[in-house]
Amino acid sequence: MTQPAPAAEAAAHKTAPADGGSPWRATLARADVRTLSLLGVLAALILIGGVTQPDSFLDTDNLQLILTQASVIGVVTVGMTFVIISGGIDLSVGAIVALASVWATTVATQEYGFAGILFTAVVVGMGCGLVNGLLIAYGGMVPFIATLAMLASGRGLALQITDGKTQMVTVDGVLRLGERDSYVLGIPPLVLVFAAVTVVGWLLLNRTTFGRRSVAVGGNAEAARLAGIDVRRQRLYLYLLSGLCCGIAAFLLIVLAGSGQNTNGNLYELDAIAAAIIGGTLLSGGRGTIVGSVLGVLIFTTITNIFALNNLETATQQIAKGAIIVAAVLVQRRTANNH
Amino acid sequence: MTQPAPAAEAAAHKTAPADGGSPWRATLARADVRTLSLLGVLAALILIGGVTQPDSFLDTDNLQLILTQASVIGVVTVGMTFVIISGGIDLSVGAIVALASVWATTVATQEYGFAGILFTAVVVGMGCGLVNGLLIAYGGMVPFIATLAMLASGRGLALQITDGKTQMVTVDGVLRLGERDSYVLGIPPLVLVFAAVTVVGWLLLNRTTFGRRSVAVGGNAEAARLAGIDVRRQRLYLYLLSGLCCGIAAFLLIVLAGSGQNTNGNLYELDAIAAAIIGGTLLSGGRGTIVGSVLGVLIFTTITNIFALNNLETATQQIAKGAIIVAAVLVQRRTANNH
Amino acid sequence: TSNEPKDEGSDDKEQQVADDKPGKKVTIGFAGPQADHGWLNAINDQAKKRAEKYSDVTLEATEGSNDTAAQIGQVETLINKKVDVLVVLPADGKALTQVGLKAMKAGIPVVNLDRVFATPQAYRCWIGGDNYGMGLSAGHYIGEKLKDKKNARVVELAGLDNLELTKQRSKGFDDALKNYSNIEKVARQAADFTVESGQSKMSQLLQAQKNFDALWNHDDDQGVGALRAIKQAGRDDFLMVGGAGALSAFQAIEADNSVLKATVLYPPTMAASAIDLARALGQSKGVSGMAEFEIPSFVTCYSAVVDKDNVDQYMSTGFK
Amino acid sequence: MAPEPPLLTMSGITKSFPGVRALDGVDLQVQAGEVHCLLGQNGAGKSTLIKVLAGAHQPDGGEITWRGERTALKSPIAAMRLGVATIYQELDLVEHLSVAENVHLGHEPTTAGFVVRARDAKASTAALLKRLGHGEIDPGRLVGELSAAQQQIVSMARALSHEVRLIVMDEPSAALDPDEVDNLFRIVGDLTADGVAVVYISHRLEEIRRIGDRVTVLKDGRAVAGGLPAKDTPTKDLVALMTGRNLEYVFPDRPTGPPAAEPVLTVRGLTRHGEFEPLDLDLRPGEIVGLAGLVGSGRSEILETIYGARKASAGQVSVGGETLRPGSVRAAVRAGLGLAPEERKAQALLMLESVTRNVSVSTMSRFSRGGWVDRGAELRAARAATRELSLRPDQPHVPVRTLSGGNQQKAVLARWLLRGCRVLLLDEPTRGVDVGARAELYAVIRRLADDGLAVLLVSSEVPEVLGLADRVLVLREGRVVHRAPARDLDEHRVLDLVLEGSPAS
Ligand SMILES: Nc1ncnc2c1ncn2[C@@H]1O[C@H](COP(=O)(O)OP(=O)(O)OP(=O)(O)O)[C@@H](O)[C@H]1O
Ligand SMILES: Nc1ncnc2c1ncn2[C@@H]1O[C@H](COP(=O)(O)OP(=O)(O)OP(=O)(O)O)[C@@H](O)[C@H]1O
Ligand SMILES: [Mg+2]
Ligand SMILES: [Mg+2]
Repeated sequence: MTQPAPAAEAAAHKTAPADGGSPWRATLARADVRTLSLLGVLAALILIGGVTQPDSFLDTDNLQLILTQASVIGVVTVGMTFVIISGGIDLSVGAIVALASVWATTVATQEYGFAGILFTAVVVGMGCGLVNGLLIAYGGMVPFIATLAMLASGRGLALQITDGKTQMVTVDGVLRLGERDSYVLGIPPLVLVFAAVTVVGWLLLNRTTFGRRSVAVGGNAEAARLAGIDVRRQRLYLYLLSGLCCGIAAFLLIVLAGSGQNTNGNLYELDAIAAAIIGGTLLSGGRGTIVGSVLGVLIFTTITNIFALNNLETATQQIAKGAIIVAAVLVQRRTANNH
Repeated sequence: MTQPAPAAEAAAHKTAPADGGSPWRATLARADVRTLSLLGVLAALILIGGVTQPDSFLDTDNLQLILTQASVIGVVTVGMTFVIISGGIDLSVGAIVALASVWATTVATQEYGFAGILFTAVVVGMGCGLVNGLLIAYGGMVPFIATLAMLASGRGLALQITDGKTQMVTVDGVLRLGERDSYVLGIPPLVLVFAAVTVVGWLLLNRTTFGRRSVAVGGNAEAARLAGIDVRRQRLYLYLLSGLCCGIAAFLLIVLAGSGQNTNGNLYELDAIAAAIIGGTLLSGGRGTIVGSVLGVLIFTTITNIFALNNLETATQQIAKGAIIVAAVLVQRRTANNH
Repeated sequence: TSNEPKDEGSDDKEQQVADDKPGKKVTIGFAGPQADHGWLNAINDQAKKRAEKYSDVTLEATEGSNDTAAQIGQVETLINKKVDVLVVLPADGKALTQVGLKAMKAGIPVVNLDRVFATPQAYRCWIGGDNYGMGLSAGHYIGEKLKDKKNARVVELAGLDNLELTKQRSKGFDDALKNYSNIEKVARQAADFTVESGQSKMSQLLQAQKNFDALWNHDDDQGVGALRAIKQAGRDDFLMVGGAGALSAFQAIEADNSVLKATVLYPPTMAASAIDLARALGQSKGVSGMAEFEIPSFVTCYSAVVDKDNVDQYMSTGFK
Repeated sequence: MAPEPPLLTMSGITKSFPGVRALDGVDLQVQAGEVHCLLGQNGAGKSTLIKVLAGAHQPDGGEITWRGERTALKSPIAAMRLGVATIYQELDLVEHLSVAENVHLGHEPTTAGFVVRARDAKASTAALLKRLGHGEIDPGRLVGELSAAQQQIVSMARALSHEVRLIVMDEPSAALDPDEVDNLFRIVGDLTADGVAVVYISHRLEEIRRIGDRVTVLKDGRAVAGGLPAKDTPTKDLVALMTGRNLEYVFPDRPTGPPAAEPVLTVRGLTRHGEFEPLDLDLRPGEIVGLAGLVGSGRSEILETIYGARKASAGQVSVGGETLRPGSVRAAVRAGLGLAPEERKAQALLMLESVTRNVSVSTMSRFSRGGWVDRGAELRAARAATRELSLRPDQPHVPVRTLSGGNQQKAVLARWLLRGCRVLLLDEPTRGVDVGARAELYAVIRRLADDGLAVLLVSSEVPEVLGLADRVLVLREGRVVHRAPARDLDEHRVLDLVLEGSPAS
């Protein structure tokens, strides 16, 4: 998909070097404009939340809640960001979360306790990622179609395994992780995992050859090939990474919900892609940031939270959500262009 | 999103001029390989259907049924094909179908009878398309995000209008259109509308300046702009067209279901995009065919029909659907490459 | 347009009553929504198990779709297959009316399960639950428990809001609460029948409402998530009433160690009854336990409230 | 000749793409320390040959010997390991990565095998850029922000970041200024002095004369001559080998006397802040005006602003007396302007589409009634236009991407020819176009002018501007520093003006 108004994009680019001075500052400034505008949107939301619900919104409990709610989809979004940066897309994330969460909570798996659940979730996630990666990198399938097929099959398999039933977790260690006693310095473990995944994702993207190569494959696959990068293998790794993130997210969801269910992760694909794009990742590949994606997730989660605290009706919530997305993006564009 | 293996794509292209002779034949040959491989997949499915359910599958009733089922999503897919060819995407089609179908079946609308329902469905569809188009073409929003916002708001508004209730159609003329007495030479009116939309879409794409411009904008927006095409206006028209198709589809759905419902059109966006891509439309824009998209729709509908006739369980259906998509695409690629 | 039962058998002087003994072979077509949820899954299970019990019944089950157009297609498939009787649980009752009519016109009697068609012409027999009544039961139960409390506050965790049944449940609940002037409903949020959404919406409700006295949750599946959220928030200062009748809910009520004190039934066993009715229709027999020759045209299942006192009695009907 | 075995021998290399035999048994022999030039028309197979050498294409047949030993170059990495580095014709950089990241892409300096030592990468990139005489390029900047010339330098730095024994340069000078080219040749000199071999591809014969040692000429995927002395082989012979014809590499005659007609294009005080200063210009029918200047002097910006593709900060453009709405391409096109932009692929061509559709895209409405395209009329008209420019192959339905560079350029010209425009804006019309096609293009451009078209020409090749244009405007940093009839200028004078910028009047 092409992005409209490349001119504006280019304009946003042009400015950076122009304000002269240290190029390091220029780079910073460039990143900043985008990130700042996202932070601005988030700040505006927090203001709205604080004004409409002064008691319940700016409460520690509520901040913990927002962050916890953001954790599961946040981890998925980190993986998705890599995939989109590399010029691909992964529609199967929700289905993979569902499959991993039910596979990891079968009676047989639960016998192996904490480790069994964690291990299964991660391995199932990576297994699905591997299939996606093989189909796309070596089978030459279009990512949209390959991962759509995985979506269908993954959900089917999850239903097959559960037979539609909710699988309760009986392993104490796992359950406890989702409860208040496990908070570390007031931070829920789920949030810690999310933070860790974010940091690792950031390092991976910005400080390692893996990250460079992902950007290169997305920005110009032919150039990457000519530079000696094994483009296919890189693509395979990227879907594997997305699968891994889904596996971790599935584990978090198991902890959060104390159960595994085949309806888990419903429409995560849309949420994760939307968060990444709002965060500044180009759907056509070649550019994106982890920080932006995470801010995108937080923006969406905060919106939902404010709606619920204000007891809005479902219909109003949906209508307002669309309007807020439009407003946020238009404001963001305006800020970015004015710099 | 970039497509992998551009080399193979290129290969498929190159062949055409080489076999020399009439260029018309060359064009035909190129189109044929792709279309033939889709027809092959469809034939294989029909074979499977005929073998597994010899009595019920190849029955006139069943063929009428498959085509009727394909009509609603088929009309949506024709509009979607144009949007994708132009390098965009429309995630809001399902929501627009829902909104148009409930708006057109309110008590107030039904007072105006057949014309009132048809008119409202089409106008609401085009209105939503207009908003999408304005946001994307003139607001500079990324199509994915703009239409995602429309998805949320559209569904919210549909829920608002119905308050969750299904609205029965009381207009006789509309109801009768879905019944057997209205069949023309054994062809249900819905199928006739689908056929008409397909033909008009084909002509529009292949025989008019509108089609040329759509392809040009999708193939290289900057080149189109410098060649004197008003790219923004073209984009606006394209989303308007997609909205129009959604409005028509909403009307068909009203006829089919004898009612309007806010849950209508669920996940049509994925189905329509998938059908278009399976049919050979490039997700990155610049190439696509109406015939391919329609074949894509028929393939998906036939798969569902065969599953239903064979009494497969939901889980099995979903798993098999994923596998069939993969198989179909891989077979198709192989055929295309061998030519 | 014939709403009459089939001619065969109606000549008999004495109407036979369907029993467990094998009779005329009957093919029953069964179409339901996508069984991705505990209660819907239980519906499928109940139907299948009951059909297996009869050697004379063949079940043609086209399973699940939540999309109106797709489900219409599935029912039409069954009509084309010329099954003897149809059992249809529509994703949306009104939207499938047309196809119900079509089946009846084609001479296939339709047993409409739960979500009701817009016109009785579209079914021979309807059996289902009472969503409004479910809300009423929940409201009255909570009302009675809180009737002595001043300024009592109640919270509702509704199900999928774009389904009509959710609105009916809420309406019943609100109407029942009107009888209790001391009770105010302070918040309502809708989840979507999944554990994940139940957990998420409930934690936000708990955050929004720092104190309330009772909670009604429409669905025990999403209740698993809601209970989890309540545990995570460390709250136990209110009473919770569930809906539908899942086994896990019964167990929790029996154990009496959580806020969940009762659940309002919406029995999936109605699917088994539907199969019985369909078989009887196919064999042109009546049902036992009734004086009438004919099968009734409308059967509404009662939404009983299950609490600690009667949970033993219902334990066996709980679905997983 | 040196007694030691040649550094590289390629023999009988064949390579087919579906439907095209790109290489048909090519032989190439390169000695250490020499500059070996590859010559050939567009589509002769030069790039394909060097891609085989770079491991980017696998040959269908033939043998490659490296320092006397047979090898197979299975992948770009394998070639890099041997010491073969390549600067590709199509810039192969990743826009959203920085200069340093691009230079080290695929062989980043790392700790523990995967953590990039960014500081080291930057330092070594800075050193390479300095060696290339471009210390001013900041290794931390994104490549997408650099000009085409700077990107070319980055490509070169990337090639030199490997241990090289053989460096391949595929038309490196196409986007470079004269002094940049001098700089390039200095680097080539340094490299060969160190015993590194250079394979050099260019369509500019004078460059080959200057630095080449030996020449191999390709024609239709075959080496028609190998190891010719670069300095002494007569131009006539080289051109004949390449084209199979005897072609005079000359510019068409100018009409005698200046055209008398009223100006068709009038530009008054046209400005874009930061890009170019107020510009006045009159262009008469039948006249070719050239804009000379360095890369980055703002010539493309001027053309695009006149055309409405960029919005002017001030000033106005009128065509035939009518003032154009600023920032509107459509207004410009309607008034009779046509632009053949600098980046053919990115800005002008619909690569997946047929020649006909590329030619007719600006004229569709003429062949349509109520939006309905009369495809017969369209085809006939487009064909007439492409035939007039002798575009080859004469197959209107082939996708334009299969055409060679020169023919793609002709397709763009045909678009405006068909439209019947009054003013043609040409931005680097012969970039990457071979000698034969170039001579044809010159003739075409002059003929169009003779038929009453006004032409505004931008070219980085000074001889081209001087040879083709009637009048020349010399630009320096966005400012016109000199205006004169072309016959009053010579290359030396223009270069002085361009570099030093002596006062305008
Ligand atoms: N990837 C490819 N797929 C198909 N055909 C190709 C491909 N690359 C090159 N060709 C064809 O091979 C032939 C040789 O092309 P090549 O790029 O080697 O020419 P060249 O000598 O470099 O021309 P130029 O001077 O224009 O750069 C041409 O006909 C071209 O169209
Ligand atoms: N996309 C871009 N981003 C940032 N700067 C740019 C971009 N394109 C051009 N520039 C800058 O704008 C100025 C003019 O560039 P440009 O190369 O178009 O000039 P030109 O005179 O047309 O040269 P050429 O001979 O290449 O056509 C240069 O300083 C260049 O670095
Ligand atoms: Mg080349
Ligand atoms: Mg330029």
